[in-house]
Amino acid sequence: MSPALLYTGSGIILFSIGLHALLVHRHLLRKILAANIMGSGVFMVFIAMGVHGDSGVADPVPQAMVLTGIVVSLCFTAVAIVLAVRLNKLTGCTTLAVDEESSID
Amino acid sequence: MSDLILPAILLSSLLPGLIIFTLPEESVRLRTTLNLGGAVVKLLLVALLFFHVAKREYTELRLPLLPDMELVLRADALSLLFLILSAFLWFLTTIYAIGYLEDSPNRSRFFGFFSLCVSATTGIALAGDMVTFVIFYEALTISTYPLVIHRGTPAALHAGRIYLAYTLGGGVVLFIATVWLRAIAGPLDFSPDGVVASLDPALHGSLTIIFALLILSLGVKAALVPLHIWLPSAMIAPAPVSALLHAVAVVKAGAFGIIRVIHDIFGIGFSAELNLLFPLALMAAFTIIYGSIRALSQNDLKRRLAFSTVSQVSYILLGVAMATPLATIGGLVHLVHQGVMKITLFFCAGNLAETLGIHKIDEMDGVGRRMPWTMAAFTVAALGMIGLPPLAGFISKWYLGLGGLAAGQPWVIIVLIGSTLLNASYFLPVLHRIWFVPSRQDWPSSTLRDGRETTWALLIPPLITAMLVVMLGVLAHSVGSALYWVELIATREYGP
Amino acid sequence: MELALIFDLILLITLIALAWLLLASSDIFRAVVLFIAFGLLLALAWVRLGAPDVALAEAAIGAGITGALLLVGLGRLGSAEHYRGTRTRLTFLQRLSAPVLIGVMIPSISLILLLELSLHASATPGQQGLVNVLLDVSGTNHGVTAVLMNFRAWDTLLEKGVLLLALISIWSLDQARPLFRQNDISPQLTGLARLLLPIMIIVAGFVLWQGDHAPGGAFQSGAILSAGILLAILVGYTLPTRRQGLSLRLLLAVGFSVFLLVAAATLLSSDYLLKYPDSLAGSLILLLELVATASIAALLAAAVVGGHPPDDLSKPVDRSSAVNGGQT
Amino acid sequence: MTELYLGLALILLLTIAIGLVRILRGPTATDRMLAAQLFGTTAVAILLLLGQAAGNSAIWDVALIFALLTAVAAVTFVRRKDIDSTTETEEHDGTD
Amino acid sequence: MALTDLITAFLLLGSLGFFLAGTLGLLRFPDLYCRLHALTKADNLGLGLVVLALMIQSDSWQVVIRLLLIWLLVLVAGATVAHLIARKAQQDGHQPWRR
Amino acid sequence: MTELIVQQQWFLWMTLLPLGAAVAAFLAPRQAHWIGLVTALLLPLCALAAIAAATLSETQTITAGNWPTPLGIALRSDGLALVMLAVTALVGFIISCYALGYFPVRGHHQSRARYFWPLWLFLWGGCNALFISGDLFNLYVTLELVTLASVALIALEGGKAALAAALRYLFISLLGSLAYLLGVGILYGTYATVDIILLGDMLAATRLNHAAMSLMIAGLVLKSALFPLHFWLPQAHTMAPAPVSAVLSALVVKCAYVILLRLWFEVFPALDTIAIGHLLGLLGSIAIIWGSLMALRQERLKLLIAYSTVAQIGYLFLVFPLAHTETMASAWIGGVLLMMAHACGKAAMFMVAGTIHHTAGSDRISRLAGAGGPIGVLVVVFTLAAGTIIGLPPSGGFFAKWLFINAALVSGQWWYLPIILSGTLLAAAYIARVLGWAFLDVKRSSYPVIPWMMKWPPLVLSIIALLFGLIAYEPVQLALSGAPVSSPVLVEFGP
Repeated sequence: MSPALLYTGSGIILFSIGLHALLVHRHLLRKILAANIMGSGVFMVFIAMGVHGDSGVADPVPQAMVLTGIVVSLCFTAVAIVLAVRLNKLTGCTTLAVDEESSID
Repeated sequence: MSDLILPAILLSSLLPGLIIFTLPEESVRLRTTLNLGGAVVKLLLVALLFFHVAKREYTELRLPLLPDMELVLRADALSLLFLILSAFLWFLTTIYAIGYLEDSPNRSRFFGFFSLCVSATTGIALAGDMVTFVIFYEALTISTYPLVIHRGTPAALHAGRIYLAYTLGGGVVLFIATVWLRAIAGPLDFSPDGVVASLDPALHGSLTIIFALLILSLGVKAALVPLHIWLPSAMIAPAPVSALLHAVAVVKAGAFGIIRVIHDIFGIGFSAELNLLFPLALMAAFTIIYGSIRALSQNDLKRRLAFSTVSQVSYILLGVAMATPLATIGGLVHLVHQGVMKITLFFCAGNLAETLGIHKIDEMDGVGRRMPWTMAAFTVAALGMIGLPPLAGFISKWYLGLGGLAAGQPWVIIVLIGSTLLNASYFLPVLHRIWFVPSRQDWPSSTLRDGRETTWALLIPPLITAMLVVMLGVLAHSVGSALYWVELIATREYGP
Repeated sequence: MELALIFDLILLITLIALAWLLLASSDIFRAVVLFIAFGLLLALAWVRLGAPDVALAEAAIGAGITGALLLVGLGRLGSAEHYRGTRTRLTFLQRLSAPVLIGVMIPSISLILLLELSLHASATPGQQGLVNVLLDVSGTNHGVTAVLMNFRAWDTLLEKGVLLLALISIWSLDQARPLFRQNDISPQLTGLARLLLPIMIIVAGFVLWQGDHAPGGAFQSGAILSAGILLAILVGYTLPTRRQGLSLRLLLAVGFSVFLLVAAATLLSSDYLLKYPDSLAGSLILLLELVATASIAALLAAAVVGGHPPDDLSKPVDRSSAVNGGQT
Repeated sequence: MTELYLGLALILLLTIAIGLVRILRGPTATDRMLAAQLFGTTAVAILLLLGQAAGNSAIWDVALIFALLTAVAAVTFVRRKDIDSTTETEEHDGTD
Repeated sequence: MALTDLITAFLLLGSLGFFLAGTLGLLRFPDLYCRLHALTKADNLGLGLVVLALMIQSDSWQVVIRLLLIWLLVLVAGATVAHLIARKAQQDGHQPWRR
Repeated sequence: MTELIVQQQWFLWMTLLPLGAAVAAFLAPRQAHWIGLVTALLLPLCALAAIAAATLSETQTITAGNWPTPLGIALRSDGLALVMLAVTALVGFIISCYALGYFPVRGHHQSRARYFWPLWLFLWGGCNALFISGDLFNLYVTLELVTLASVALIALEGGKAALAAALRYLFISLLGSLAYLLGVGILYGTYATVDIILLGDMLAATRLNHAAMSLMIAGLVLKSALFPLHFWLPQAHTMAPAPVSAVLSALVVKCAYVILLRLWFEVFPALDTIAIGHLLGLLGSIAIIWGSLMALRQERLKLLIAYSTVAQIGYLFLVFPLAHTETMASAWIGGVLLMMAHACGKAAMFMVAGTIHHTAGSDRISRLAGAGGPIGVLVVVFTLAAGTIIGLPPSGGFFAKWLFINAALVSGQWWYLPIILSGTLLAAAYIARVLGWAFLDVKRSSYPVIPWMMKWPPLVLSIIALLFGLIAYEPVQLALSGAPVSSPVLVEFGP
């Protein structure tokens, strides 16, 4: 059991925990958190799989990719939160359970 | 000769059509100009093309569609036969339609689709290979649908659904069969010997299936029983549309397609070799009789004419399926003759409906006195349908009969005679009513200044076509007649 | 290195437990706090994985921005712990919960097993070597920065685009509203801000400068700065709110714009996108990092504020209340 | 020495893991925030130790940023608007 | 083991004690204010000892300054935040725990 | 002149230009519409220049910064990229014109207008960057750029349904792209590169690679809304403003699909994809039928169109099972052709629906009853555009179906025939239903004037859509240059 594998495996577990939560939970903020955790899992896989040998220095390329990925997921988080707040203002709900039929006509 | 004449013929109706769509309802003059202008230009172009083809100067245009597929436009004798018919009758129908739809709403929409419909028909005539044929064939389906439902009544919409279901279903089968054939046989350019005869005998099984699929799918438009259901119900459409559907565009497209498949894809010899033609002949014969019998019991004039169409179109198929030169001549010439006769009948029926509000046969008592010219044209066309010498219908039937004998299938004669008797028995009573039964109704008197029975636009077209019915029969053997042209085709097809 | 392995193991177990607990938590505020803790531990994980650049970013974001984003969002969602009217019956998805869990976990576990099998077989050297070789001509002395600002600068350019786009999206959605209660700002808080703000600026500069040869760089630096800006807003500093029109937008867009301009210029001059002239590479990267830092700081802070500044084009809603939040 | 640093880091990590209970239990939002604050400090310590163990000063920068920024989340928490004080006293126990 | 190392180890062990105490306080103390109390004191002192321990190990002034800076930051921020939290708790109406 | 064209990397300019314009539109909101329009005018020109340059020179791949490929990001102007750039330029231009009419510069919707332009230009730039990217991670970034812009555009309407749709779309795409990214991570971990060409050469059929492939494909399938993962699409595409609906259905859905095509044919050919291919084919088939049936049931025009998109996506996924060795070219080109045709047709349909909504005050299909006059014309335009959805000749949809059926026959997968055909018939049925309502003979009051920018652009596009098959030869030839398929397109098969 190498540390790299340990981290990779944990990344996948984090990904799947997040995935599960994203699918099952309905509260918007929780969905946002879930997506963030999924993202963290993915990034962990990226970095951990880039660790080769025990030099302790990771490959800079996946690090750069993960930095990019973190920024992107931060952007999504920010937009999602504002969307959720807006939706909450209009409906009073913190879930997506807006009636499908009550669409604008 | 320029290659551009073929696309020009197509565009002569397509462009006006597209422009008409965008015109506001009020600009009557511009629309009429576009309509008639397009029709005249097309006639002129077709005439030009005619002289070239008569001199055996074939012209062809190829446009690549996909890396291994081309759009082929080609004018050969057969296409010209159909082309002339459609161009000429479109011209007349346009005049008629302008008169007919004088004050009705949505004329831009109507004439737009009308032009698209004719463009598609022209394309079918000019198609130089199966792919191109299918393209225009399907385009025809879609452009006629809005015409069928043009009136917008629930009945019209219902008829439209039936029409679309049948023709599109057929279209889809045709599509598959063509793709399949294309996958087996490669490019499907129409050629007098067919393109599939040289294929591996192991493929003959597939070819038989494909042939059946092709005939069945084309048979939908050609109204082969039992695929004819849509035709009588589509009678709900305005008269010019019915005229066009029956005489020129839709049913003829089906018949023309079957001719193309038998003559230019499979080849007559090869089709006969695979024993594909006899079943078709039987189907055609059955349709002839069945259509006539059904026509007998119709009280609605247009429905009676519709069943008559069902019956008459199969003459064409019968002739083609017999696979002898004489029968082929009979079938092909009927393509033209039936068109001219049937369009006359529909024009007249339309006149009755538009001018006097008559739709049923039992309302027609004595109408000959109120509309003598119209009814005269009707009578000529009806007699032609029955096959009275020397009218056009007689010529077709004569050659068909001769062809049947030459093919060693004398049962055809019986079919023809039976059909003729039936034709007579559903047309003659109508004629009797028109001329000899005293009028029971007060027709609205003419509102026109000189007391004409109806407007010129409605009157001229049937008169011209009725005249043609006579001339095509009387002058059948003169140069330039339909028969002459068809004989030319048959000679080229079967060799001198 | 047994101890290290145990450390890793405990760290990961805690992380996973934390993830599970926070997502399963019924109290959404608790979930948010747990998520902040998760961010802390994640930064430790990055450190352990030898990715200090990522750890820096995670620290800056996780400790500062994400926390602020989530807390502000949570505040705006109101007492958001209640599902309105949906508590009574389980939804389809909730009923599916168990099957979904199984459906997710089984493939994941098999994926891990697969990794186990294959990682031993194929150990690629990575691109460490190539990056090191090319580092000399990259205009910077730190591998990650070289990758970000030069070798894969196209990604970074687009990422800056995503940032700006996110802000435009946020602005299109809502108008900025105040972040906090107008009343009482305690002197301690102001004092804290007075002390922290200069340090933040210095540290941000330090991190940016350090990015040239060691972990650090524009994003981390910008994130620190934005935290500073947020702090300033939170303690009630009203930065120029009236004239924020074009100048604010310029500040937000300058990072991406300059990057685009550099891309266009390189494309014009060399036919290759973002191929810096050798002699200029260092200065170009510095320039790009500087403007990027400025923009990132403004963008992240504006994202937390959430909403476009009040202006004459939109409907005149609560202009007065928007003063302290509508700026950066 | 490295073992010592790592060992201490390990124990500090364990204290964080145990301290999570407070976030879980609450009972008030303030308690939770407080615990998170403590984690920040502990994490700084761990980072310092790890940095020392690895001889990598970049890790100390992470610690520095933590030290700087954990306050921001807390200040946001204290200053943010709209939070309903009634909800904070509410006890939501256990996980579901 | 050098003397510095010994001192370091000693300091680190001391810090461990503080951290453990802080955590224990966080878990066991009855109310918010007590927890706050335990926590800030223990933590900041614990961190201080760690910093001190590492400072002994360092060989350059830069490192020492850096470490000090970190510690000071945590100290200041921690104290202020603790204060703010306490105030907020008070505003929200939490009563201090009484036996 | 020729040199000027060849020497410029026009396809790269096509990404920089809209992105720059987006920034400009953000900086100068009052001029945003002009900036948008000028960009929309320039991009088709750039596309033409890019195509001209590509036909004149051989190099199709450059890397950003000219760094060698395992490290640098490959940017490609191969056939697929060029046709997608061109189609996007065309459709985008028309949509931009339409948007000028749809978002009036003055009036109470102006704040929507000022955000529409930068968002839309960002989206456009993102699409273009995506099409030319030859790097799996770069594809992720571009995809996210497109997604984020789409989310904001969906929400632009501002109603709760729109917001909910946007949020749902955001979560779904986040899910999709993270799954994709996880696959990319695994591939990078194994091969230390994310370059499509290099990976295509190196990839071995290991189980880990299969796992990565499944993840990536699953993510992209989610993003491209294949049944049963389509549930987010109808709402998202319906709630958005009409130009946005057009953009989403015509372009955005294609983005994920383009990546899928690249993955399937360029990255994973060495892997065993038969089972996944059949699965995608099955789902695609269900999507065709289900989407069409749902479209048939809709009361609202935009929903009908959205469900028709679901069905059309189903067709796109038939490419994968149909692409056997000998039918690869047929299936691939069919897919590309359908993408192009659908982009034109669907964009026109959504724009017309938007105009109808604007004119009739509602997009309920029943409101079309007796729609004469201006609406009558609109319905005609709608029908023309729908020709390509039904697959009527000479639209591109017709030839795409031709190629699919050809591939199905040649590869012996005849069971796709009834699917394709019933899809065609159902499409005809739901279009005919609209037409039927519009033809219904009911007298109606007069309608407001339609701004001409809302009338003519869709008309032009619908005519292009209808006649696309006739001009498809050049695009298809172009798409074939540098394509992963090369065998003759229409192979003949023996007994």
